[in-house]
Formats: sequence, C-alpha cells, structure tokens
Amino acid sequence: MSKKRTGVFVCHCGTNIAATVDVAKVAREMSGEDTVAFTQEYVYMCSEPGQESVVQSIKDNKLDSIVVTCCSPNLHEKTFRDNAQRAGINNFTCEIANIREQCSWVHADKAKGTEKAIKISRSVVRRVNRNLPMDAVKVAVTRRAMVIGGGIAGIQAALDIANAGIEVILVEKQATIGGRMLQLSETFPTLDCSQCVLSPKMVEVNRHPNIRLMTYSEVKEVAGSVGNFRVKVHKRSSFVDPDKCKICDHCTEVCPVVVPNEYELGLTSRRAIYIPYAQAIPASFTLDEDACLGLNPIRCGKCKDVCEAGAIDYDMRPVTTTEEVGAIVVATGFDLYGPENMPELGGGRVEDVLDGLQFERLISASGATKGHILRPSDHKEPKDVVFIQCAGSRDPAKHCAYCSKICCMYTAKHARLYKKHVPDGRAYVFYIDIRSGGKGYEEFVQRTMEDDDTLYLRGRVSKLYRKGGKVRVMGTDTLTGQNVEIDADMVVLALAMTPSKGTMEIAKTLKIGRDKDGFLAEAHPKLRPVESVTGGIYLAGAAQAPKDIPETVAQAGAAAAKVIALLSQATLSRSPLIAKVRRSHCTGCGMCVEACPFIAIRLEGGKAVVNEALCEGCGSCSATCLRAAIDVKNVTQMQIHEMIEACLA
Amino acid sequence: MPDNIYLPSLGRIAYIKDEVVGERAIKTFHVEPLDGGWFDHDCGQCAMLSVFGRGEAMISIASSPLVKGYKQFSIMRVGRVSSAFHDLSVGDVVGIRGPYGNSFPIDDWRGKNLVFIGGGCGLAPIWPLITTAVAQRGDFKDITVFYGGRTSRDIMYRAELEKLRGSVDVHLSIDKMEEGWDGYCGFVPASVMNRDPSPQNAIAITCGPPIMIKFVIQNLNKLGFKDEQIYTTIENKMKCGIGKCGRCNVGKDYVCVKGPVYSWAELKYLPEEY
Amino acid sequence: MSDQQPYEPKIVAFLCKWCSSAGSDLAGVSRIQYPANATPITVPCTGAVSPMYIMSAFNKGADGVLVSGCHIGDCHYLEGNYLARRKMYLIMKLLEFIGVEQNRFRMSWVSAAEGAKFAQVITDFVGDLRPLGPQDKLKRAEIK
Amino acid sequence: MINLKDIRETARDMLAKGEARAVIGYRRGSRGMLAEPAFLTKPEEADELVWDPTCFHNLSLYLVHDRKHLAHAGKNSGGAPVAIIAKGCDARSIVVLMQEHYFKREDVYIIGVSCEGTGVVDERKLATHLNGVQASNAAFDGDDFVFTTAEGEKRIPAREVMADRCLECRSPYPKEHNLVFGEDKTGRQLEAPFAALDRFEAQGAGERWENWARHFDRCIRCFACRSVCPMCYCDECVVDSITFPVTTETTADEKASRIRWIERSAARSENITYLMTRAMHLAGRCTDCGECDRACPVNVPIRLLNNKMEKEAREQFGFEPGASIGGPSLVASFLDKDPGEFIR
Amino acid sequence: MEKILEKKRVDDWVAALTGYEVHAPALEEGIWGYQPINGPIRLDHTNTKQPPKEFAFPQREVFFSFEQIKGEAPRLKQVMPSGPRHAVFGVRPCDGRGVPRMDKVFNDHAQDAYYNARRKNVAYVGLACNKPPSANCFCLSVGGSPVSTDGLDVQLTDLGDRYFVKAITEAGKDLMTAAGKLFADPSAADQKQLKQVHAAAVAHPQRAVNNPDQAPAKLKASFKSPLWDELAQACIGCGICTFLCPTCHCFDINDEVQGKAPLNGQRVRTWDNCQFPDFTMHSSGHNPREGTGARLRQRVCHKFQYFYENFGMHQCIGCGRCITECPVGIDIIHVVNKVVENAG
Ligand SMILES: Cc1cc2nc3c(=O)[nH]c(=O)nc-3n(C[C@H](O)[C@H](O)[C@H](O)COP(=O)(O)OP(=O)(O)OC[C@H]3O[C@@H](n4cnc5c(N)ncnc54)[C@H](O)[C@@H]3O)c2cc1C
Ligand SMILES: Cc1cc2nc3c(=O)[nH]c(=O)nc-3n(C[C@H](O)[C@H](O)[C@H](O)COP(=O)(O)OP(=O)(O)OC[C@H]3O[C@@H](n4cnc5c(N)ncnc54)[C@H](O)[C@@H]3O)c2cc1C
Ligand code: SF4
Ligand code: SF4
Ligand code: SF4
Ligand code: SF4
Ligand code: SF4
Ligand code: SF4
Repeated sequence: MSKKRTGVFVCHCGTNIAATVDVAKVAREMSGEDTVAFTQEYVYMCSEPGQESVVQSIKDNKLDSIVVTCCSPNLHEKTFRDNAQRAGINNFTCEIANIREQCSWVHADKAKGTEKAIKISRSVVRRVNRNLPMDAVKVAVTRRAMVIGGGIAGIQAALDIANAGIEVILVEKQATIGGRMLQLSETFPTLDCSQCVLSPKMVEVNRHPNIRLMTYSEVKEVAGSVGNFRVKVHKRSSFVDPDKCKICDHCTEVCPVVVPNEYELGLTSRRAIYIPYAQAIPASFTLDEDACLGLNPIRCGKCKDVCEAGAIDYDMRPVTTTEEVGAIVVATGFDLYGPENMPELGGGRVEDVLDGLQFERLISASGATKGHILRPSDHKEPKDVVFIQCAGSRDPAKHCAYCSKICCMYTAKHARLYKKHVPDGRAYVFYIDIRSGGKGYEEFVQRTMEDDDTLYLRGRVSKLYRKGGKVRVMGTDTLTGQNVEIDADMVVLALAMTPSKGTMEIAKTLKIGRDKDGFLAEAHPKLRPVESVTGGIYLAGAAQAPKDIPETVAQAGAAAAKVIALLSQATLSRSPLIAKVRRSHCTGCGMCVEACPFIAIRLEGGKAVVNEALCEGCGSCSATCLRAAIDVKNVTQMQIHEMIEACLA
Repeated sequence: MPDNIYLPSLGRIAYIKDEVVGERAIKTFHVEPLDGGWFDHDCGQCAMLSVFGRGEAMISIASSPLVKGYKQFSIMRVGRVSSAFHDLSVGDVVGIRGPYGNSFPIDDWRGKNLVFIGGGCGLAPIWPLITTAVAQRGDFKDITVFYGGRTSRDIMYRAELEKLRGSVDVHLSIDKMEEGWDGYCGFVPASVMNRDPSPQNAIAITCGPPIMIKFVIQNLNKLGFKDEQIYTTIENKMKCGIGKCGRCNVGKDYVCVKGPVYSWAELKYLPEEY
Repeated sequence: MSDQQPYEPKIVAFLCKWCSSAGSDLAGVSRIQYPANATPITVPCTGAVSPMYIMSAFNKGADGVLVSGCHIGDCHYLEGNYLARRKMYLIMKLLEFIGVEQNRFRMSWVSAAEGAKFAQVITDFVGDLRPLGPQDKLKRAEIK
Repeated sequence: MINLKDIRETARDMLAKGEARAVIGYRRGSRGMLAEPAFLTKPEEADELVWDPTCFHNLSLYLVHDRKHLAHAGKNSGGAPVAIIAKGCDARSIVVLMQEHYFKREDVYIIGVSCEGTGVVDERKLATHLNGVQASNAAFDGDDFVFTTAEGEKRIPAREVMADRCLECRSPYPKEHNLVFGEDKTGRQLEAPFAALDRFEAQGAGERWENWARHFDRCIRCFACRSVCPMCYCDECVVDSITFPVTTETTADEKASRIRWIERSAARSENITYLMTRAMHLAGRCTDCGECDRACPVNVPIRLLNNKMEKEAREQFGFEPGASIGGPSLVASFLDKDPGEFIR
Repeated sequence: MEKILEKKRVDDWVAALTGYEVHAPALEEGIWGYQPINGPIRLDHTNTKQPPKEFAFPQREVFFSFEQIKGEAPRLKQVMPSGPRHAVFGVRPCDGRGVPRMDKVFNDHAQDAYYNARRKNVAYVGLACNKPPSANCFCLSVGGSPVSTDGLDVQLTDLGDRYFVKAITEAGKDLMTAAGKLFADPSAADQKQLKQVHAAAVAHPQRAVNNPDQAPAKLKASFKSPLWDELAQACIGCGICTFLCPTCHCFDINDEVQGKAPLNGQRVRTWDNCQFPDFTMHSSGHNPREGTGARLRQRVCHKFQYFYENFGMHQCIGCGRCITECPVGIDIIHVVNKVVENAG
C-alpha cells in the first residue's frame, strides 16, 4: 500500500460556510498535508457542476480517496460517495468533514471558525488516509423460517409467513399447539369463546402445505446467523403414531395409572396415555413416558392391546434433526408467577385459593366442572369470591417490578363470568389502580363494576388464611381508609405474568438477551420492538412482555412481516464497517465477547472471531480490548489516534 | 568520519522500482546526494537510512562502488521504517549515514572463480559484488550465480539477472513448480548441488534466510569447499551502526563493525547469536 | 501561543454518531452560537471510546476532553453508553486522583433533539476550563 | 501455623507420582535471607522449599511464562498440571487468569498457603527497622516476624514491617485452591482496607498532583512493574513504542501501523500516560498482590493507582477482582445502577 | 594535591564552586539520588540508587530536531548538550570505575559527540567507602577497591570530623583551587590515619566473584551451558539490572514527532536494555537471543567476558546494584560463580 492521493473539496455553501470560515485558507492548509494531492474550493459542491467537478478531478488527478468539507454527512455523504464510485474509486474512501453545522453556523468569529474548520478537515484527511476500500458484506439467504412456540403468537406468525409462500417449521414443546389461549374460557373484551377462535387456526396450521409442525419438540442448539441458521430440534417420543390414532379413547379406559392433569392445572387427573384437549392438534393421544408403568408389554401393555388402530409403538425413539432456516420467530409465551413466592397470599397452600388460569378452566365449558363454578375443596358453588389483582406485579421490593398489563382486564372478565354463572354471588376485587387502555376495555371494566355489581376495593390484601371452611381475606380499602375483612368461599389471584420456563431456556440456546425482568429483550424499545438483538431472530407474544391476545396477534403479524421482508431477498447486504480482529495480538481473554451488545464475537481456538453477519460496528469491543486487538474497520484506533493528533496540532 | 556520527546527510530519491510485490514487497531505490559529495563505500557495506519522523533502518548498499552518482538500496517492507520507505515517491528526501561495517575482500579474489548463492532478499547485499565483478570481468574467472525465490514473483533484479547471462552463469530457481518456469524448481541449496560447482580456485558467497545459509554451507562443504572459501553476511538488529547501542553483537564482536561479512572459517567459531 | 492572545482552551470532543453528533448538527441548523474551542471527532458510539483516547488527547495537549453520547436507554447499539459510562467513570476518577482538575474531563448525554443542550454543554465546558489555564500536567513537552 | 514439612511433602509427592509437571514455590536465594522463586521438577528438590515472611513474589507470573513458553514451542500443556504455591492475592491472580481463559483450571494445581494473621514483609520497612544489619533468616511466629541476624534473633511485631497490601488485605486466604495450608483468617483486619489510599486521597488535588508529579518524574521506565505483574501478560503492550512481531501471523502492515500512544523517552508526560494506562488496563483485574509496587526500584507508589481503581470498582460497581472464575469482567460489563450523576 | 577539609566546611566549598552546578546524594522517598544542591550537602549516603552515569549518558538525549514542509527538504538542527559544568559529589569508588569503562565504549571505533560533550563537562568528587555501603558490594573481586580513585577527579576520605581530599586529575585540582583557602595541608597524623582507614576499608569482608581472572575463558567455554536457562528461570525481563548499572550503555534511537504538517520532531536516544525480550528481535520475529537464559548470558558475559576480551578489564565494577534491586533475586555473583565453577 503506498501513500494515498487524497483530494480535498472545500465547499463554500454559498455564504453559509464562506461567511465565517476562510475557505481558501482551509484549502491551502489541507494542501500542506502529506497525502493531499489535490484541493479545490467551490461555491456549491453538491450542485450538479460541483459534483461533476469532483468526479472529473478524481479522474484527472488519479485520486484514490476524497474528503469533502461541507455540511453534515447526514445530508451529502451518500451524494459524494456515489460520486466517488462514479469516478471509479471505492465509495468508502470518501469522507465528509462537517464544517457547516458543526462550525460555520455556530461560530461567528471568522478566525476561530477557520481554525476549527482546519482542525476538523485535517482530522478527516488523516482518517481517510487509512480508510480501506470496502464492499458491502453479502450473505445468501435460506428461504425457510422457524417459529418456536405454538401459542397464539406462534400460530399467527406461522400462518402469516406460510401464506406468503414461505416454508415454516413450527416447533412446540407440548403435545399440542394452542398455548395458554387454549386454556382460556371466553376472552375479553368481547367474551367470545377462546377455543372457537383458536381451533380453526390450529386446524389451518395442521393442514397448511407450507407449515411443518413439530410438536413435543424442543430446540437444542443454534448455529449460524441471520439468513442461515442451523437449528437442532429434538423431538421426544410420543409412542403413538398420530397418523394412525383414531382418538377413540379406548386406551385411557384401560390405563391403570392416574396422574394430575397439567392442562387442567391440576384440577383434574388424567391417565398415562392421554390427549391434552379434545381439540388438540395434532389430534392424537400421547403416552407420558414418565408416568407409564414401563413401556413394556410384560409389565403392563394394556393400551397397546386395546388399540385397534395399532397406533401405539413402545419402541418409538426420540429423533434429533437439523433444520436450516433463514429466520426465527420466538413465541415461547409466559407462565404465572409462582404463588409459592407469596406467603402473604397463602403461598399456594391455602385451599380454594386459585390462580387466574385455574379459574379459566373452572369456568370453561370444556373444563373439569363442565363450566359449573364449583370450588375445589367441597365442590360447592362459592357465593363470596374475592379477586386479587396485582398479585406479584408492581411490587419491586418483593416481587415483580413491572405491571402485567392484562390482569385488570381478565379480572373484570372473571368477575363478570362469575356473576353470569352465579347471579346471586358476591364478587369483590382488590386492585391498586385499573389500567384499561385499549379499544373497548374501559367500557368493559365499567360494565363489570356497574352492571354486574362487583365491589371494587382499592387496596392491597395483607394476609389470607383459612378459617372455618372459608378463606379469610384481610386487606385495606385505601379510599375509605378502613380495614376490610372478607370471609370468602373462593379467592382468585391475578398472578403476575412471567416469562415461561421455555422462554428462559430458549434465550440461552439462541443467545438472545433478556431484559431485567427476564422477558426477551427487543433490539430497540421504540424502533425495533419485534426484533431481538440478534439479526434474523424476531419476537412475538408474551415471551417479550406481558400482553393480551390482540396485541400478541399484532406483534406476531409484525414479526411475520419482518421475516417475509428478510426472506424475500436472495442475499443480505450489510455495512462492511464492522469489527476485525488482529489475530496475532488477541490473547483470547473474551472481554470483547462479554462487551459486544450483539453477541457477534465468540472465541475459537483461543482467539476472538467476529461474526460478520451480526456485528453492527459499534466499537464497544475495540474500546474494551486491552490489546488493541480488535478494531472497527475505517474507525480504527490508529485512525482515532491520528485524528486526535490532528485536532490538537 | 564526520564529527557527529548520528547526524545523517540528506539524499534525494531519484528512482523507485517495485522489485517484488505482495506481502513481502521489495522496492529498489536510488538515492542521490542532496548537495555535494557522497561517501565512498566498499562491496558489502551498509548505510543507516532514515525517513524523518519514522526512524532509521540499516540497509545494505546494493550498488557497486563503481557507481558514483547514486547509491542503490533494495528494501523489503517488514515494519515501521521499511514501510515508510515504501510510501515514498521520487523526489522525496531521506536521511543517510554510513558506510558501516566491513566489506568483501574482493581484491584477494581476483583471478578466482566466484560462486554466488542467494535467496529471497539476500541478493541485495551481494549485488554490488556481482556487479563489480562483472564490470571487472577480466579480473575473475568463472562467475556463477545461484538465486532462488519462493515463487517467480519473488525473484528480485530479474531483468538485470537476465542481462548478466552473457558473461555470467545464472541459475534461477523457485521453491514450487509454476507454469511457464523453465529454471530449477526446489530450494536453493539443492539447486547448488544439482550443478555441483567446483571448489577449485573458487570462492563461494552466500546470503539469504538463515536456514538457507545453513544448508548451503553444509552442501558447499560436501562439495569440497573449505571453510575459508565460504563467505556470508549476517544481519543482526542494529540501531547505531558503530558498536555502541549494544544489540548486534555476536559474542564480543559488534556485527556493525566487525561484520556483516564473515568467512565461514571465522563465523563458525563465533557463538551462535544471529 | 503568544502572550497577547487570551487563552483559548483546546477541547477534543468525542461525539457519538447517532445522538450527540446529530445534536450538534441541530445546534447548527438552529444557528445556536457557542465557542469554537471543541473539535469534534465522530465515533460510532460512546462505547467505542477507549480510555486510551482520553489519555492520549491530554498527552497531545488537550486542555479538556468531552465524551458525549445518547442518553441511557437510547443507545443505537443498546448498551454502548452503559459500557462507556463505566469506563469513563473510572478514567475520570483516575485523572482526579492524580490531581488533574475535575473540570478537564466531561461526559454528557446529548440527544439528536438537544441542539441547545449541546451548545450549552460546550459553552459551560469552555467556561469551566478557562480559569484552569493550559493543561500541562499530561502534556508532552513541545519541541522547540 | 503452617508446617513447612507438609508443603515439602506435598511437592515431593506430587513430583514423585508425576501428578505435577513442576512445582513453583519459594526457596532461599543467594543474597541473604530473601526468598526467590523456585522451579522444582525433581522430588529430591522439594527440601529446598521455604515458607517465610519474605515469600512476597506472586508466582502466578510464572504460570504465564510457562504458558508463553509452551505457546512458543507450539505445544499445548497436555498431561500433568503445574503445581504452584499461592497466597490469597496470588490465588486471586490465578482466578483472573483463568477468567480470561489464559489457562484452564485443570492446568494448575493450587497449593494454597494462608497468610493467617500476618503477611509478607516490605523490604523497605524492614531495612529501616534492621538499620543496616543483615539478616540471614526470617520466620513467622504468631503476630511477630523473627529474624536471625549476626547480632542474634530479632523479633519485630509483624505489622510494623509488613507490606501495606498485607496490612490492608481483606482476604488473606486462597479461596481457590486444590489444597490449602494454614487457617482461614479471612475477615481479620490489621488496617482498614484502602487505608494507605485513603490517607493519600485525604490530600487536596494540588497536593496529590505535586506528589504524583514527583513520583512520575522518578520513573525510569524499566517496566519492572509491568514485567512482574501476572496480569500484564499481553504479548505486546499497547504502550510499547516499538513494533513487535508478536507471532508469525503479524503482518508487515500491522507492524507498520503500530500506534505510538507514548514515546519511549522517560519524560513525565509519557510516564504518566504509561502508568495511568496501566492502571486502567488493570482495573478489575489487579488483585493487589503488590508486586509492581515492590518491584519498582524508585518507589513509585503504583499500588495506589491500582488501589484507586479497585476501590471505585468495589464501591460503585460492587465488583471484586478475582472473586470467581466465571464472573464478569469490570469494563466489559455494567449495571443499570452504575453511577451516572457525573454525566451532564 | 592532598588537603584536609573540615566536614563543616564542605558546604562552603560547594558554595565556592560558582562556575559549577553541584550535585550530591539526597534522600527522597527513601531513595538516595544525585540532586542539584543549593543548600547543605550530605555525604552519609549508602550508595545512590542510580549510578552517576546519567551525567554523561542521560536516559534521554536529543540528537537533532527536524522540520519538513511538504515539498521541501527537511531541515535538521543539531542539538548539542551545553550548560554549566557539573561537579558531582559523593561518587563511590566503584561508580568511579564505571567512568573509564563508559569512556571506552563511547570512544572505541567511533567517537560519540554527545557523550563526549557531556563527559568533559563533569567532574566527579568521590568518597572512599570506609565500610561497604551495601551487603552486595564486591568491588574487590573485580579489580576495584573501596578506596579506588579510578575515574574520579577528587577523592574524599572520611576521617571522622574531616575529609582527606585528594585531587586525582587536573579537573579535580581546579575544583579544589576554586576554594583554596578552605583547605588545610594534611599533617603526618592525617596521612597515617588515611592509611589506616584505607587499610581497614580494604580489609572489610565483601561478597566476591570467585575466580574473576578465569571468568572470561570459562564463560566463553560455557556459551552453550544449560545453566543459563536454569539460572534465568525467574528473570522477568525488566530493565532494573541494566538501567541501574553504572556501566550498561545500550540504547535505542527513535524519532519523536509532534506535528505532521509540517512534519516536526526530533531524533532521540533513550536507554535500552538487553534484558527486554524485543531488544534483538528482528522484524521477522526471529530473535538471536530468545529466552531469558540467552539474555542473562548476554548481560553476564558482556560484563565478564566480551568487555574483557575487547578492553582487557571487566565491565562490572561490583557495585551490587543489579543484585540488590532485582525483584526476583537474580544475583550476578552467584551466576558467574556457578557458571565458572561448572565449566570445570
Ligand atoms: C388468566 C388469564 C386470562 C387471560 N385472558 C385473556 C383474555 O380474556 N383476552 C386476551 O386477549 N388475553 C387473555 N390472556 C392473555 C393471553 O393468554 C396471552 O396474551 C396469550 O396466550 C399469549 O400467547 P403466546 O402465544 O404469546 O404465549 P403462550 O400462549 O404461552 O404460548 C407459548 C407456547 O410456546 C410453547 N413453548 C414454550 N417454550 C417453548 C420452547 N422452548 N420450545 C417450543 N415451544 C415452547 C408453549 O408450550 C406454548 O404452547 C389471559 C391470560 C391469563 C393468564
Ligand atoms: C547489516 C544489515 C543489512 C541489511 N540490509 C537490508 C537490505 O538490504 N534490505 C532490507 O530490506 N533489509 C535489510 N536489513 C534489515 C533491515 O534493517 C530491517 O528489515 C529494518 O530495520 C526493519 O525496520 P522496520 O522499522 O521496517 O521494522 P520494525 O519491525 O518496525 O522495526 C522495529 C524496530 O527494530 C528495528 N529493527 C528491526 N529489525 C532490524 C534489523 N534487522 N536491523 C536493524 N534494526 C532492526 C527497527 O529499526 C525499528 O526500530 C539489513 C539489516 C542489517 C543489520
Ligand atoms: S478483548 Fe481483545 S484480546 Fe480479548 S479476546 Fe477480544 S480481541 Fe482478543
Ligand atoms: S463492533 Fe460492536 S457489534 Fe461489532 S463485534 Fe464489536 S462490540 Fe460487537
Ligand atoms: S514505575 Fe517503577 S517499575 Fe514501573 S517503569 Fe517506572 S521505574 Fe520501572
Ligand atoms: S498490578 Fe501490581 S498489584 Fe496488581 S496484580 Fe499486577 S503486580 Fe500485582
Ligand atoms: S535479572 Fe532481574 S533485574 Fe534483570 S531483567 Fe531479570 S528480573 Fe529484571
Ligand atoms: S553488573 Fe551489577 S554489580 Fe556489576 S556494575 Fe553493573 S549493576 Fe553493578
């Protein structure tokens, strides 16, 4: 590499610059720079003739890099880089020195303004000396997507992507897709039946030619990067062939094992061979390996004997496959905050204290009690029911600091559904405030309060315990300042929404960050709300933050749109101004790996390696490395060093 | 010698040629005195060149003492100063002080056969000797030049070597076969064995990477060359060029003063510190 | 520097490209006047500012060094300014510890919408530097 | 009380059984009573080992040397680990090295030694106490150090001649170890942590500068502080002003574009830049073994700089260097609650 | 010229040296160092931490400055040392013997204008060692003596309340005549006491290099001895032993640049050190002195073999600084003895 031949083009910008900066002097000073082979001033560099003369001067003087001292790079960097390219030199060897916004417009003193303009220009000239010509990084794209999590978020995203003609693999941990929504009874604010809305979508997923459904499956490992991920999926064995299973239910009749039914949140029990819901997709029974007496015809084998379809196969083995996809949507949903963390609310051990989801099952027509509200302890209809909002939410000292956002709404819904079932019952709601932003939401709550005659008590519950067949709830009504004591037949806790266990696991597997509450972190809270920090991985649903179904569906649609936009390109093109490791100086200490906000660096054979597809060129690595072993191209430490020198000359 | 040995005189770059390109680039420079005269040098001596602001580097004078107007240097781009040289253009001014070190005893060799064996950029230190011998062709008997590079693009002074062919036996070699190469293919020491030059009334002068020199000498010994008939030059890091900065010594000898030219008979008994 | 001229502090200002540099552009567009003492060096992010740059600027004769970037939470690169905050805190404390005047190093958050704030930051900085006189503690001796 | 016999026994055993490639410990040197680093490879050498108040070296430095040596020879450690005698601070250094992947846990066998109630001597303090008298032996004895001199035994309360870092050490016990000798007296305090630093900081900025200016002026840039520090293991230090072919991979371009942050001249400005950069680079990594401070021939109180960083790290970021192998690094991590009031 | 000076009049002598800048040992931060003197001087120092070599060979020497405007030839401006003459008081005899050794280096083969300019401007007023100032003194075994006058211009000997002052050179006489009336002629008793004091000084036990005369040959024979690596295992490659040595002279030459357009800078010589790993490293990474063993060998052989072969005297003058100051106990006496003994 021999010495640069740089051209410096000093713009007057009419009088915008020339009035307070001695442009001729700037040009003169720049021509004294070692590498500057040509300087020119012009009244409007960005005008047609100005641009032409830039192009011509590059050609005539065999320049290999240029500095245009003019206005902010946000305005004309592209213009002049295009000119550079037009003149046959690389566009990254063109830099702008901003002597208008950062100088002439803000300094009236011509001598001082000129001096500063010279320093700015000189530092950019020094920088350009070491600019490398570069081409945008191109990455080929695999036109297939993966959606992880088969709740409403995952289902919606998968359908949207598939409908755009892109193949989708939908990976669900459970035996059926549907997620939490499948457990809900009716949904606010319209009170339409949850399954009625969801089931058709589930069936569509199952039938869609572009969707490959992998239930009972988990993602174990991810390699590669945006456009080209390689994902290892582990499918557990269900021991039942879904294609053969006729869902005749003969097997459950003979199965001797009884275990609590997790889909009914322990309100009922099931057999070792079971179907989670009647509407499960895929529509097939599943054999619970852990509960089964041994997958062994000698020890039991009753189900296999009665299965006329011959769908049961004790020798079925788990399989691990590697799927290649270009983009990933993570929609792994939420769990409820464990009541065991809240001794003040009974710690999960007081009978007839339920959580919201249990209550959903209790009032669901398909639930354990076929839609009759009967309290678990004695199967009697509860007449006094206390709903407690913010159970675990908005309590930074002891529990979750954040607002779970949907509890106000579903508690109102619960109260109404309760009153519908038990018109003479009394419903009490403890709340802190009501947050009912959303279309039709406030009206919904109002109706619960007024039409349904629900007693809303503003305050926290300090304690509840069982007393004489009831649950005594002690709280305060902060509006009246009175202590309140209610002997309830049943209590429903609106527990905080937390990221699901599966969400926490997947965050680790995919190496996408989580926020301080454990939800998946979006790339930018405002501008990139459905993207993870890792390129090509998008977020949808309650895994990213507490949200209700409409919001979940909207975000799923947005994530799908991002995926479609990404995968509709044949290749990806990224800024080449990314980090580069000086391997010989890297000791593999891993500090850059830790510092990189985009998880773009890993250690390989004791050296840092930058993933070009992930690096955003922020430079955090370079400022962290003690050995100057990693630099962002064209903003290297050497360049900054020389710029500092130029600023102080 | 001038009063202040550290004060360089100025020289102007009169000519630059890309000798070898790539990661191990070599450029050849002709440096003319900026004003007034030049110091004289002998074959094998070096000069401390400087690019002001970047520092100094010891470089062999690659032109024959018979050439008066300028001095030639061929510099490989390896680091700070050498890279600065590669950035220069014709007309730029550099610093130069010297000459340093001893020289080849060329006068003792008149009437003898000369065998030159060079590798890589090791042709530069022996080039003044080759060109002087060719200029005084009548004084010497057979002159043979073995020279090899890693690839054909690493061969320096290619055109000049071709021009020598009339009066000198030139054997070029490259390490690995390439299309269109009609010379020897293999390492330089093997190339020498391939031709087995006679030790009779001969002096062998070798210069190149240390590992090459080691095998060349072994092979020359095998061919019957005595240690006194073998000459080489060594390069140790130098800063002052006058035996004070303390780094180039091999045992008690400062290479910048006692070297860089050694016969194998001398070198063999020096500690292995090069 | 001649004796007649009043002392003008020399400042090197590391501005992040997305916020503070844009903020200084806005100051320009709004024609807000401020002293010409700070020469900007645009960096991708405050997170890219190595403490070595600060040391080096003082070593090369800066009277003050400014590092300015996006407000916490607004970093274009999410976390860069968090990392910078910690590093800059440390170097600031170290400078202070050896007895360099506190006011010679400054960090600020200036968003793209805060043109006026940018001008204010520079004005204040220059104002605070003026009474301190030239920085000669870390400055390399000048060649005569 | 540590029984030297046990240490020797362990070393002998490990070498005899091939459980360690080498044992790095202390032995009596040729210059009076001072201990020096010992590198044992044969079981019979185990009797050379000593453990006394002059065992101030942080031997983990030699683990770094060993690893560089292996890398240079193109070998990987393979086989048996190197066993090393490590005090509390030394063991923390080893932890930081492992945290930075310099070697793996299984490559080292840490024979921990607790400093128990005391620590090691500061040669300078001792010299004033002995007043020109030469000592030939040093020994621990409860809260005292006992020195053998030509004029008989001299007993000095340890705290009078102990190194500042030991006086202020809050964890004089190698938490990370394979084997440990001596009692865990973590929590014992002879002086408040950062006592020397606090005393220094109590001065005004002007005074602090005057002091540092004198210290920086004295520095002769011998780089002993850097060479003796196990954390300064970079192949090429950023403050080196010369180009240094680090490996065969280093290109001419890299060598040519070496940044000269500071000049080689031992001038005040350059010395400051060097020492401050060093302090920055050691922030969160220095384990306060005090070796740099001890090695400096001209008594530049380097430890104060590192201490300052350590104190800020601890107080502002809740950070403790060398606490755990998997822990975060100070400058590559952050907390939401990091101080930000200084930012305008 | 031999005179007697009462101790209390030393300061008057110094005051009378108006044409000189007087330097004498002073204690700062627990370190003895030569400092310019304005008030009373002390001569009760041990030896100074740094030898007086700086007066002729400072750590930083500017050779010349240059300036280059683009398109023009550079302009060089030679910078020759100038300033008042120096009188350096309190130089120990060993350090005095360092002076002629440095003279040799800087005048052999080529004359070093900078060294010589400084050298002729300094006069050394030595102080005989009635008692070795350090436990690691070994001047006697390297051909010196606690009462040697080599390299000194004046020798002082402490006779209790008086100094016996002896001019060794013309420059020394000048120093004395500058304050002629302060001096008295020595009596016979003074002469006798001088002899006694000198005899006692020489008789004082010292550490010793065992067979100094055999050293050159034996070291030569031991070039390939495995002992070098073994003895140097602990060496950390710092600059203490050489920077503090009165006869180490290695240096580096660098360009220091301040402005780039126009280019302006200076060429500077700074001390360098054969113990730094990159000292002899070629740009290719090849290093003729790879490893601490090879580098220790260079230092020791330079002192005890190469210099001897070139100039017929040992370069080491036995001040013991490198022994006392080495942070890891590398002991040149031990090394020489060990290698020589091993050579059989
Ligand atoms: C009591 C209650 C009542 C509610 N009522 C209403 C209402 O009336 N109206 C309304 O709009 N909203 C309501 N909601 C909110 C609603 O349930 C959520 O908005 C919605 O379920 C979020 O859907 P999701 O797909 O994001 O998550 P989920 O429904 O949790 O689905 C996540 C899916 O991902 C799977 N999964 C998890 N981890 C992995 C993994 N690692 N690999 C593969 N698969 C994985 C899970 O098995 C699950 O199938 C209510 C919530 C509660 C708690
Ligand atoms: C007698 C002799 C003759 C030589 N002849 C030639 C020649 O004809 N052509 C050629 O290309 N090279 C020659 N060299 C080698 C040349 O001196 C080095 O390549 C050059 O000094 C490298 O300097 P640098 O600043 O580019 O490298 P860097 O790696 O940046 O150098 C680092 C520092 O070490 C010094 N340094 C590194 N290696 C050497 C070395 N071998 N000798 C002296 N100083 C060194 C440099 O001056 C610099 O200060 C010769 C060396 C010697 C001793
Ligand atoms: S921080 Fe630097 S040395 Fe450490 S792994 Fe990253 S690049 Fe390598
Ligand atoms: S520049 Fe930023 S994104 Fe790229 S590797 Fe470095 S820290 Fe990561
Ligand atoms: S601080 Fe001390 S040990 Fe470090 S380089 Fe300076 S003099 Fe040497
Ligand atoms: S900086 Fe000093 S105290 Fe800290 S680890 Fe290194 S040598 Fe020990
Ligand atoms: S011998 Fe001692 S003083 Fe010399 S370089 Fe080695 S460790 Fe440093
Ligand atoms: S080698 Fe050591 S003992 Fe000898 S003169 Fe030098 S410093 Fe003194």
